Amino acid sequence: MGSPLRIVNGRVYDPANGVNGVVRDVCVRDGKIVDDVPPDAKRIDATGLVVMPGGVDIHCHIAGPKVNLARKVQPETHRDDVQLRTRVTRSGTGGTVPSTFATGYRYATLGYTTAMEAAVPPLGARHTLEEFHDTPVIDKGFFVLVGNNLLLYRLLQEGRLEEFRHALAWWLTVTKAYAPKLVNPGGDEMWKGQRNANITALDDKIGAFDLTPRRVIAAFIEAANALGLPHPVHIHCNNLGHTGNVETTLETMRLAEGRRAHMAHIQFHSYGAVAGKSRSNPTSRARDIAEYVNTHPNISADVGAVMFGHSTSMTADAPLAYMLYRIAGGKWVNADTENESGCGIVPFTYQDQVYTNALQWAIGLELFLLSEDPWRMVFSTDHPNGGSFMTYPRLIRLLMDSEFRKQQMAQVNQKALDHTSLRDLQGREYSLYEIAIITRAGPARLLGLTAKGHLGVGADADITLYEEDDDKEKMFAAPRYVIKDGELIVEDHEFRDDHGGRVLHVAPAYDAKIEQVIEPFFEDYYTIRFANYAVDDRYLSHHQVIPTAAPAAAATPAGAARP
Amino acid sequence: MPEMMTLIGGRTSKQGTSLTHGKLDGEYLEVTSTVEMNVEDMARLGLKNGSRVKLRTPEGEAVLKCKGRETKDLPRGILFLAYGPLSSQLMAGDTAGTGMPISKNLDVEVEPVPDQAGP
Amino acid sequence: MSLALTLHTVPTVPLEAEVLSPARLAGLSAPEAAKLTVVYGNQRADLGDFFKVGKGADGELHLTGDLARVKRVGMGMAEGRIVVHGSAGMHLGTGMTGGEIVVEGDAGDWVGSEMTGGRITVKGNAGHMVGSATRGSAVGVRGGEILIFGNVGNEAGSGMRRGLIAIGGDSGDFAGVNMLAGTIVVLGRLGWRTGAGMARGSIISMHPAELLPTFAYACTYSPLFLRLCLLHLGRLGLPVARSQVEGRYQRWCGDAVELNRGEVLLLDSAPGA
Amino acid sequence: MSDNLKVVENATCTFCGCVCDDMNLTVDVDEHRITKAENACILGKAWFREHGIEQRPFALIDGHEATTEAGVEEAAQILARARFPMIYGLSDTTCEAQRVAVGLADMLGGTIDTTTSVCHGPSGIAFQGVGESTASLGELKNRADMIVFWGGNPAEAHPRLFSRYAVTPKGMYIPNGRKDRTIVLVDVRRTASTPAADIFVQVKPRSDFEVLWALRALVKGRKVDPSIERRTGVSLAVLEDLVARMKRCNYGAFLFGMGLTMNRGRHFNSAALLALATDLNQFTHWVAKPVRGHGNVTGADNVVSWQTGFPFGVNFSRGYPRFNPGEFTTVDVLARGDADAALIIASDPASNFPKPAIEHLKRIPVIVLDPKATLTSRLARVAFTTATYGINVTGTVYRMDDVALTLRPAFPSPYPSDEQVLTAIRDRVRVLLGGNRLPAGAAPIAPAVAAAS
Repeated sequence: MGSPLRIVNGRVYDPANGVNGVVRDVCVRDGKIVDDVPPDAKRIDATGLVVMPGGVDIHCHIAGPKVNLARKVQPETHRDDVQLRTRVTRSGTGGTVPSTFATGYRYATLGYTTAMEAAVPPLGARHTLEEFHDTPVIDKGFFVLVGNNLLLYRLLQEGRLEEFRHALAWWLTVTKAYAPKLVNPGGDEMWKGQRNANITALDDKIGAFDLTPRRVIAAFIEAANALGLPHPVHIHCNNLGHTGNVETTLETMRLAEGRRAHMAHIQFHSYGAVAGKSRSNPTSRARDIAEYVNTHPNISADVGAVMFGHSTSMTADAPLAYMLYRIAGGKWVNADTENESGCGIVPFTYQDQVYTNALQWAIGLELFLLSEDPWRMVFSTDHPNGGSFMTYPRLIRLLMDSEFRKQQMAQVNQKALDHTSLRDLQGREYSLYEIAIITRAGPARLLGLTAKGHLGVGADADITLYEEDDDKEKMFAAPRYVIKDGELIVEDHEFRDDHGGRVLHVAPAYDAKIEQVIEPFFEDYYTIRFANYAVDDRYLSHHQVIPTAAPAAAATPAGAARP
Repeated sequence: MPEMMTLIGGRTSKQGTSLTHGKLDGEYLEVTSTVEMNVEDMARLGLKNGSRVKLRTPEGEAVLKCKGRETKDLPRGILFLAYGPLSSQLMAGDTAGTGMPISKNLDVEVEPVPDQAGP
Repeated sequence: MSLALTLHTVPTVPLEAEVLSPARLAGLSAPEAAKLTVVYGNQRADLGDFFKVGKGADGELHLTGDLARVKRVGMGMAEGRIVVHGSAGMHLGTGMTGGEIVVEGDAGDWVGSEMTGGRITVKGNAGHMVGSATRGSAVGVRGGEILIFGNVGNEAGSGMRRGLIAIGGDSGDFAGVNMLAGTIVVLGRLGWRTGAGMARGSIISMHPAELLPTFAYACTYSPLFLRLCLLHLGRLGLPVARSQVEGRYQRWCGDAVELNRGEVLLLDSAPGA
Repeated sequence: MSDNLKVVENATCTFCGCVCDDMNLTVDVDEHRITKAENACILGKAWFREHGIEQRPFALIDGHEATTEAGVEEAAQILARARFPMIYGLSDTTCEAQRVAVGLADMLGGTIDTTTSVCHGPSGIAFQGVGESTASLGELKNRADMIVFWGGNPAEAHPRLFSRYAVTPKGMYIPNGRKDRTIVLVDVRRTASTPAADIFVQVKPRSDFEVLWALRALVKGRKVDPSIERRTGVSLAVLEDLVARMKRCNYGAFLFGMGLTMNRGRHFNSAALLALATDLNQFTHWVAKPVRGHGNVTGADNVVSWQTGFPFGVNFSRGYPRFNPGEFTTVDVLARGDADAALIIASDPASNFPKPAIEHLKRIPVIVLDPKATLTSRLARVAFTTATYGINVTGTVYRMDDVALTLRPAFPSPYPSDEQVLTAIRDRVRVLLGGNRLPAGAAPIAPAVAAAS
């Protein structure tokens, strides 16, 4: 875990502990933040440097079956964006879907030390953990796809709610997942079973099931809260990307009825329609979304901002990917996972002169600028869907530097801006303190990672030291030092050491009898034996189980606890 | 007088089961050194089951035993051979920028080998 | 810039020598040029470990020897002229934007792949993927000219968007596959499946060919652009016959699986044509 | 047979890409033999039955018996010296071993390739060009009411593809199993698989591309000339009927074999089929799957892809991964004489590569890891005997549909695993080189482009 270390004289931003740009020392020992270290401890002179906890990415796509398909399908994007090996680190390739080693090292060189893969079918859990093994430096976990799970549907359809909850806990535990994830609930059954159809509204019937998305979503919110998970159900709403989807999004949030729920990449769900036109271009309804989130402390969201340039749309929302393929042409990957999920992948380029793309870019910024609680509207581009994580420094600059934002706004499709309120928000600029909230403290708190996102005593010693610079993009693109678990990984912008990182997962308790319900379903409908399904601990060389709360405590929204 | 035929390489379950004995085992070598040929072609060339034929490509040549297949199963002019050391002898190293040598549908010259010529 | 390099040691594993490019050698003395870095397998080496560097007579880069295992000659070059007195290895002139390369002997695979300008002339044969897109990319050559006097392998001009590829001999399979636009002239015979998936563009051959079922015969005519194109190729030394310049061509439209705006023109051999 | 028997339930068979995980193995513990493999097909039964512990040397160096340690030292010396070391094979070993092999290639600045390049490598290239609509095998079992087998002979090469996954099993929306499906088989000859089909379409050799292209045109409503029959042996009427059925079904699936990839046209044959499946999705749900041969060739694709971004044929000589089939694939590297050393893991190129490639293998120092003696191990400078994955050692394997499984070994082997030998070689090479070999080249020619620009 490295020798004791004292970081001297840095300007510290630690919002979780109310520290706002105070010059002070930070001490590290055995991988943790401590009060003090002996005088002979190694020192880093941080004079003139900004000290923050390591970044925490609450929603990205970095490992697992669909990510690997997305990698494989784009050799042309790896060719000119390479990661050279050093004496101590492995080589790799980049593009919007980097190789595992490049992913870990690049996150580290942005000052990020934790990232959550946001969509893994249970059947892909083992694969995902294998990739995590080869994703260096960062700690990581994954959200497991349960919103189109046919056994859970059956239990729900038959009203067996207690078994439903135990089955959900079983799935989280045996796949070593971090949180339950819903993606376009009901959509897969329509896509795979109904000739590539899709869900259009919360009250649609889901294929052959006597269920609606409304009932499915409500049941998962209920169950996840009852289980006291550190992160609640993580929801990718129906109708992503469709004109007028804001109504679906608002209705979905209302379904929570005061219970915790996290809305993924909410930018993609904030679109209105021109009044009176059913098939119009989308418009921005960021104000309605922001207002709802601002006034409902049980709800949290990550933005899913769009950045211009290359992206890869990769999603468990297969009908959406097909729609994008019909727009973009080129390559299309679809991958169905038995009883559990769908998946689609389309390389996509966001262009500043294209109306819809410019609108999406603007809505992302609007949501940030309209947010009144940075703890609950946190940073993401839904990497690599809205843009690569390598664009984070630029997005930070857009939030911190209104002059820069104005220049950028001048270069995009102006008609799109006409349908947003972005021009009215010029006065708003994020401070370093707020950036530290939306990229670190906030995501850590929403994830229930009590040892992450802050620099208080006992926290994981994941620390980033940036050189202060007026150009915030430059500042956040290359921290001078990155410390992971107390070890100096990056020093003077160069790798000094390699590091494995941990897998973070939950293990909620369940009644073992639930296996007697699940096993017969496997015998009938899976092509893998029940006995071979659960992922065993050998896939977790370094890991940490994040405890679930007592069910009663789950009722208190974490975001509301400390405004 | 050699004649041109099309050689299809492939796998068979017998080759597969013999493979697990080990590739230096007699059964595997037996399976991979027997070429299947249309019975009408065989009759025309004066070949019987177990007769030996020489196959030749610009790359190399191989002597194999032949075995008859009915026309409905294997059309005239087509040969089938399980992959192995002998099919290798006939394949070219050029992959045309793909990594894959052509191993199905090779144009091969087929020539009966007189019985006394064999070991 | 005026250097002549002679291969004195034939590499036994691939040698990557993109430094063999006019701009990289410009202004260097012979000893300086000999110290340039090449990649020999997995290790660095000096250009001088393989080439004797002497002064050239003119402003060109002259390479002499069997460079079959020397890759990337003229890769990415933007100006100047390279003459290879011998054969060249893979990736000759890949991604070049301007200037000229002449190879007296044969060239390996990926000649001029994804180039955007300039001209490559190979007097002998070239390998596969002449002027092609690399794997995964939809777009190959975006401009410039590639002239191969001999035969070429498969996938010449794959994904081509603009420019001219002319082949004096025969082409392999899938010439002009997935072509977006541009022109490919094959004076010899076409291989199989020419123009598969082409959206736009023209592929010309002087011999009859069986095309894919998704190409449809349209008419027989004498297109003006082709006359000009062939005269141009004749001036560059390709053996273009008068009968070809003045000939009538069957126009086949395709590929119907794609946009169907491409064409394959086959010299009509009918008497009196 | 001894009386000391045990049963290993739910074991996984790694003979072919089906990777069936429902084997119940009866193991004779004293004799180190599997006496019964319940649920195994004919290939699986042979695989399990024949893998006992053979009396072989741990290692051979130049044909002389040696210890594993001595073999490791010799192998590490060879690899550390080489300028263009080629690492190949890997489809019949665990992902854990594959992972170490890629790392070794990276450390050396070598080239790594797997048997994919001579199997469905062309399908991998096709995938990079057009993408793919695909599915896990359970979707075929549960939903597929039309399945088209193209250019393969599953009855002999993947017997349980028919019985466990695709043809006869009952599924959620296929309650009557075989009766609820239309099975089509396309091949150049009748095989043991033909009787399983409702419709057999016999194409002339080397005309698969034309047939697929015509089908694509028909799906898109374009005209196809009746001369298609003369060229391919398949009439326009048959093609039109097929297209009508394809559009009518609820969930269709193509399963295609090496009749497409090893044939003239190679990746374009695969691409045509993948594109056809994509085209059909405008009408109803269609997926396509390459049927993979070796037990963990799919794992090799996955491991090489996540570590490098590319699925096979990857070169590290400039300090970062590069991919170029034809340049960095094994047949080419050997046939051209580029490699100056080779490390072969669980594969036998000397018995199935083209002749010029085998000739070069005989000229360079070769290191082989294999549980059995092969033609390749016979020509090796260093030949290690290793334990058999899935029988003696655990680890991870991927089914042809990318589903990962953990192996349940039946009995231990005195020999080390591939992973152990490779790890020992890697650790020794690291000492010899003083860490990873520093990149030989400077930065890539094209300036590194930020992903977002």
